[in-house]
Amino acid sequence: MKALGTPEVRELSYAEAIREALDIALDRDDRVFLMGEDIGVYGGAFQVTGDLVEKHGPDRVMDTPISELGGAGVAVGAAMTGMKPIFEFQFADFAALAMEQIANQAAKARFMLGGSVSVPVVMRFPAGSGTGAAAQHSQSIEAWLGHVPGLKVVQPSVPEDAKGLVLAALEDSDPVMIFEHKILYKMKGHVPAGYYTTPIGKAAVRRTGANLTIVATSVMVWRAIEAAETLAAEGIDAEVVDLRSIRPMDRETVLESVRKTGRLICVYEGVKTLGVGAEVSAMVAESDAFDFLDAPIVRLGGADSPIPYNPQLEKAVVPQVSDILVAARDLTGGRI
Amino acid sequence: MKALGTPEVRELSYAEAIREALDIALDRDDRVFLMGEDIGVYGGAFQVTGDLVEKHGPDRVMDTPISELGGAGVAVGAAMTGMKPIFEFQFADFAALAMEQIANQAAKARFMLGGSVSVPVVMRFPAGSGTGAAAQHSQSIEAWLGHVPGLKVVQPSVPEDAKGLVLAALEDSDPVMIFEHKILYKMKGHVPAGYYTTPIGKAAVRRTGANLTIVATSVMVWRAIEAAETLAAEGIDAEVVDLRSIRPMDRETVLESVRKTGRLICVYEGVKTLGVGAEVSAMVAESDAFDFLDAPIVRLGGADSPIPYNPQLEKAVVPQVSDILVAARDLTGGRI
Amino acid sequence: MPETNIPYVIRAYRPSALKEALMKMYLIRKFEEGAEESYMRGLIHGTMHLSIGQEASAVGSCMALTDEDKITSTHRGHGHCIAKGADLGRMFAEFFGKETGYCRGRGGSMHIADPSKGNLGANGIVGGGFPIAVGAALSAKKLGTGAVTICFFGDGAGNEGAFHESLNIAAIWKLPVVFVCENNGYGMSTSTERSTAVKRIADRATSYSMPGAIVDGNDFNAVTEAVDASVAWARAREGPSLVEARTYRLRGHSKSDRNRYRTREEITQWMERDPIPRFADLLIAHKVITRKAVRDLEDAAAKTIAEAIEFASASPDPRVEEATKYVYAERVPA
Amino acid sequence: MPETNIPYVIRAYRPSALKEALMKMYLIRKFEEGAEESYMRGLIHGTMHLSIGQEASAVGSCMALTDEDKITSTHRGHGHCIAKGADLGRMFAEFFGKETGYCRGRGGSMHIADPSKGNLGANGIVGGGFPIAVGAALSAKKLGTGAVTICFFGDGAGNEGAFHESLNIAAIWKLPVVFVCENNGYGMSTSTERSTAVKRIADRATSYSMPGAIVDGNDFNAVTEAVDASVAWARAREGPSLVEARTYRLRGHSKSDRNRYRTREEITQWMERDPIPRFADLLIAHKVITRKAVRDLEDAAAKTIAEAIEFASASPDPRVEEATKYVYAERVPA
Ligand SMILES: Cc1ncc(C[n+]2csc(CCOP(=O)(O)OP(=O)(O)O)c2C)c(N)n1
Ligand SMILES: Cc1ncc(C[n+]2csc(CCOP(=O)(O)OP(=O)(O)O)c2C)c(N)n1
Ligand SMILES: [Mg+2]
Ligand SMILES: [Mg+2]
Repeated sequence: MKALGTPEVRELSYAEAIREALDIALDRDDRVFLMGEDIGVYGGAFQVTGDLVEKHGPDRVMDTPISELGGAGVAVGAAMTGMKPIFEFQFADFAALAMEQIANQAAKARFMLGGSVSVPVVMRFPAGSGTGAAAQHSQSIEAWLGHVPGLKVVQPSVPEDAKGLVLAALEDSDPVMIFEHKILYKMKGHVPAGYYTTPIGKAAVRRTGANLTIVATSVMVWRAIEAAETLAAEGIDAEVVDLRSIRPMDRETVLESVRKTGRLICVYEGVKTLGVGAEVSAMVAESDAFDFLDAPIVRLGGADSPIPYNPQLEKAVVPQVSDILVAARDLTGGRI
Repeated sequence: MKALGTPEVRELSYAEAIREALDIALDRDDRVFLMGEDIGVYGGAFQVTGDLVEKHGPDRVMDTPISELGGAGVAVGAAMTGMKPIFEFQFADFAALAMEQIANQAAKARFMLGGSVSVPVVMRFPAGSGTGAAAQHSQSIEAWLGHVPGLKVVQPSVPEDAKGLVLAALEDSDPVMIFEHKILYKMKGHVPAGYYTTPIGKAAVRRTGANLTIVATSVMVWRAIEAAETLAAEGIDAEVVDLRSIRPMDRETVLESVRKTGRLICVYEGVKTLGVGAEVSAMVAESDAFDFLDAPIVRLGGADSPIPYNPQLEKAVVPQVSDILVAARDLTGGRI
Repeated sequence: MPETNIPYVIRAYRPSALKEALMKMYLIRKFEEGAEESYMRGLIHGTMHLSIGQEASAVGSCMALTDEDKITSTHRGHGHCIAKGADLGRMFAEFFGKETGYCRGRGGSMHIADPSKGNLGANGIVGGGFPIAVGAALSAKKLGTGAVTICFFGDGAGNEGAFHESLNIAAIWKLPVVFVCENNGYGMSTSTERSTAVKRIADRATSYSMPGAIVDGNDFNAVTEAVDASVAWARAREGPSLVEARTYRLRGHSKSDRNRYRTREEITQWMERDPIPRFADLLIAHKVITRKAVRDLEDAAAKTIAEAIEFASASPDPRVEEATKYVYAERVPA
Repeated sequence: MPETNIPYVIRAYRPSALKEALMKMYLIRKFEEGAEESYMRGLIHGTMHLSIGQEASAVGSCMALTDEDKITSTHRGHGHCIAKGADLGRMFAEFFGKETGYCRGRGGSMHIADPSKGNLGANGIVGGGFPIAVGAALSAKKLGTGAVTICFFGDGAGNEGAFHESLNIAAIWKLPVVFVCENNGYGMSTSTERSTAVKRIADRATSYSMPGAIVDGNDFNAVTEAVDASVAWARAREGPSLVEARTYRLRGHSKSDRNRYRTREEITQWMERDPIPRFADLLIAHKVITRKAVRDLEDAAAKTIAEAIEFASASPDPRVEEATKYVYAERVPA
């Protein structure tokens, strides 16, 4: 039974939650509009925009030509001159075509111009493997953008945050990059109705635990939780921290957890080397939490390989629940 | 006096050393040719190609239009079909325009095609700050490319290696990305004459020491050595490891040093967050060397900021000798 | 019939070559149908883009090419691959993710390639092949092989910056490359009209001072005549050119397409312009083949496809321990 | 003189506006000379790109613009910035890396901007301004401001993919943007002929079904007439257009240029076509101004520049502790 005054809570899929955020934003603010390839009548490659074009019309849900650099750059220019565009990359991989407008223009404009302009653009990146789409349609490139000062970069793992982060991104006057995971789109979860925001720059503790901290991003949060449940039965009590925000990164939440547990595993899908887990590890290793560490910091990242097409190989190159279990047992073995 | 049989050793600048490597390569192998903006009669923005066009002609030292995506991609296509092109980006920053051909095509082609093609392309990136060229002409983006499996990424700090790594890159059948530092171009050093290669994937210990390991890249190697000399006078004996290769990274040399000294500082010019130092730190923190660490791992990276124009500000956002000294004293203070 | 009224392909090619071309068109059609069915049966993972209806441009464009000549293909690349002589069993094996596939199961439909026949690969990046094709042409020029490269691309791809940069470079360096635009009226759901600021994509050739031509892409004869001229132009060291073949994809963009952006009628109209019966009729009219022999070809194609699927199904999966093999060369070549 | 023989600018603009335009051209020239001298004196760090010789296209293009209208500029942007009404003291202060500079010393010559006057900024990335200009035009259309954006770019920039993508988008969405190509014959050392596969860059307009025009870029009247027509076209919601202004940079590409790619004679010839005396003569011929008054303008310009340099020199440096200020907004706006 719902208590009086609590927000209405419903089950929506991750894609539906984003669509709801976009819908609310389009309703609330005339300056908001959507741009992207096939986001109109097609509804987006992953049906995130769905039927929004029917409600809001083609001037606010704009199909762009297949021109990622131009499209993203037009969004940047519009953001510099009073609008609040939301640009959808059809796949995160195609951001490679628009890095110049993202990293050289959007990220740096405020700084280069000494604070005289803002670039409140939002960009959305359907990322990750698991759909059999092979090497050019499966990448997790949040580390590229996370390395770029001037951007904010988030990675929601649950529908509630997906909605809240889109709305938070629109309140931000800086460019916000949202990495969505393609295999999360259909995942359902509780999503409050109406307008709310999820803070950018804050991690969420998804499970508390005493023996081990698992910092995870995106779809890996689910795998970490699943692993934690198995581990609990074995007497290993894992805390699962959903990083949520890559830039800025929530140092305090991570450190606090590590100070408590003394052990850290970072799980992320992006390529291991120079991926998000490298930053998490280095952030801990240079902090006062270092003194609390009872064991090396383990990273479970994607293999140093493009994503293969064959489904077994595809699974083999990104961390699975079983990999987390092995690492956790190894790390805690005989030492708890 | 030069012993019989030892290679001739001369002083060349870093730019001259690269030019010599290019010249030798053009002489040795018909498949080698150079492409880039204004590398012909202009001699390159930093005079690296210099007068090579006069010797080798415009068919082998090819000025390209201002088309980074196209130019780099043409080099990729030529490499796939029997040639060995060396593509010069005028500034590393412009690689943002060509990330698609670098990361989605060159890096992945061999893998995606199941080993049926090679992409032996070499790309050169004049990078780094210190020339007053501001935010779009001063970046150190080796971490972007270091995150991409399929590429090899090197960062020579001395003329000898600059030459040897260009020649090693040409022997490699995979795409090799060479990050050169603009303020090193005029720096002189011993460079053996004739043909030789510097191994890709091997770090170099530039100074041995017992109390502290400083892993540095590119121009930071020089600052680290300078700092180490000052520290020596204070009784702090620092070992300086020149990483040289970002991908693959020389794990063993770094770990061996850390096992010996128990303390690690990583110094790099790129943006601190998700920069090369994050990987070095994480690599150590997940290894057996972790148990040898007596103190947190310190990263001295570029500030989380674009590079400012004003020279004082420009200096302030990248590590200087004084920053290394402060960090080293802090890390070793009372603990040696 | 006076010589000039005889269609180009009848004049230019021997009957055996023309029959082989028709066979290839059937093979493409049956291949795509086989792929579609295999997809339904769950044998194919991921997505794929069928070229049913576009067989004439694939096969017609490659008529004058040898195995030394190169092509770069697209996400909708099965037809190009077959036109350039690929083995169908290895193609299916790739779709099924098998070790015997062209990419050893690592690439799938979007990366299928056959460098041994000069096919440098499909591409998952729209427009990704433009500069690669130009690079291949540059190699040919430098190595003096006389080889020509055909760069296939879609109408949508023509709006990528890579199009502009690549055509410009090809033109200033007079490289032996032919850009073949398969204009099927849509990039995914977005019609050429809504995405492209010019009515005739071939007109964009003027921006690069190169010849541009438009042909009925469902007319094998027209495609071949135009592309052959371009190939000859390139072989004669005259430089690049652009051919726009107007065609239509009879299936959805990919397996997830609900076809909400076009009408049933439009699809039906284009079905009537199916390039395969049109080409078969032409060959029959010019007595290159009999109607009966055409039916036999079609049956043979179906049988070949069935065998190819069988080969693929029976092939082994790659070893999981070798998931990251081929990221780098195993050794430095001499 | 019959009405039709009277040059466009004399008909279209009041004497005060024309005198102001001439003054701006002198200001640009003296500004560049002042910048050059300051560079020699070590007051300016880094590099810079002077627009000496290109004053007519900068000032002429902006004649019909108000402060509501936007421009995107280039690495060679000082002239555009002055034409759009920037304060010279703040410009020099930026070059000197001072806190009073337009970018508070963070940007320097390549990032100078003045959003308050509609100048969205120079750009260190060749072609970086193309999509930004189109985005600004999209904002104007959406917000119904009636504003027009001028996108300045060089001949070299026209070979960037961003050119193609941006012009295409501007055209399909009929946006109020004018692309002004300042064709000075070279991109750094590479002549337009060696880099660009078309003789007339304006011809590339056909690829986007937009009007294209070529004018003598050193003829203020011709530039203004063409760009004004384009601006009017954009204001009338007819969409984008392209104007190519043929001009020449009398200085090297940047401070490190040894001019090895062009001849003394070529430079001398172009000196004789200096746009400033040409425009002054036109105004004198049409009695808008006297020769004496022109000299006074020039002197006044020199004095203004001297004062601007003084202001800049006397200005404070940014505080080093604030080196990373402005990376992000300090607070979320309401
Ligand atoms: C750079 C890039 N952008 C977008 C996509 C997604 N995508 C794949 S095919 C396609 C449509 C391509 O249209 P066209 O070039 O006309 O080829 P067609 O599919 O019609 O054969 C799109 C948008 C992609 N793969 N790569
Ligand atoms: C993307 C990019 N590539 C290369 C450069 C280096 N660069 C700066 S200006 C320039 C020449 C530009 O030529 P053009 O567009 O004709 O302008 P001009 O300098 O002649 O005014 C080059 C190559 C750059 N800044 N950005
Ligand atoms: Mg199409
Ligand atoms: Mg120019």
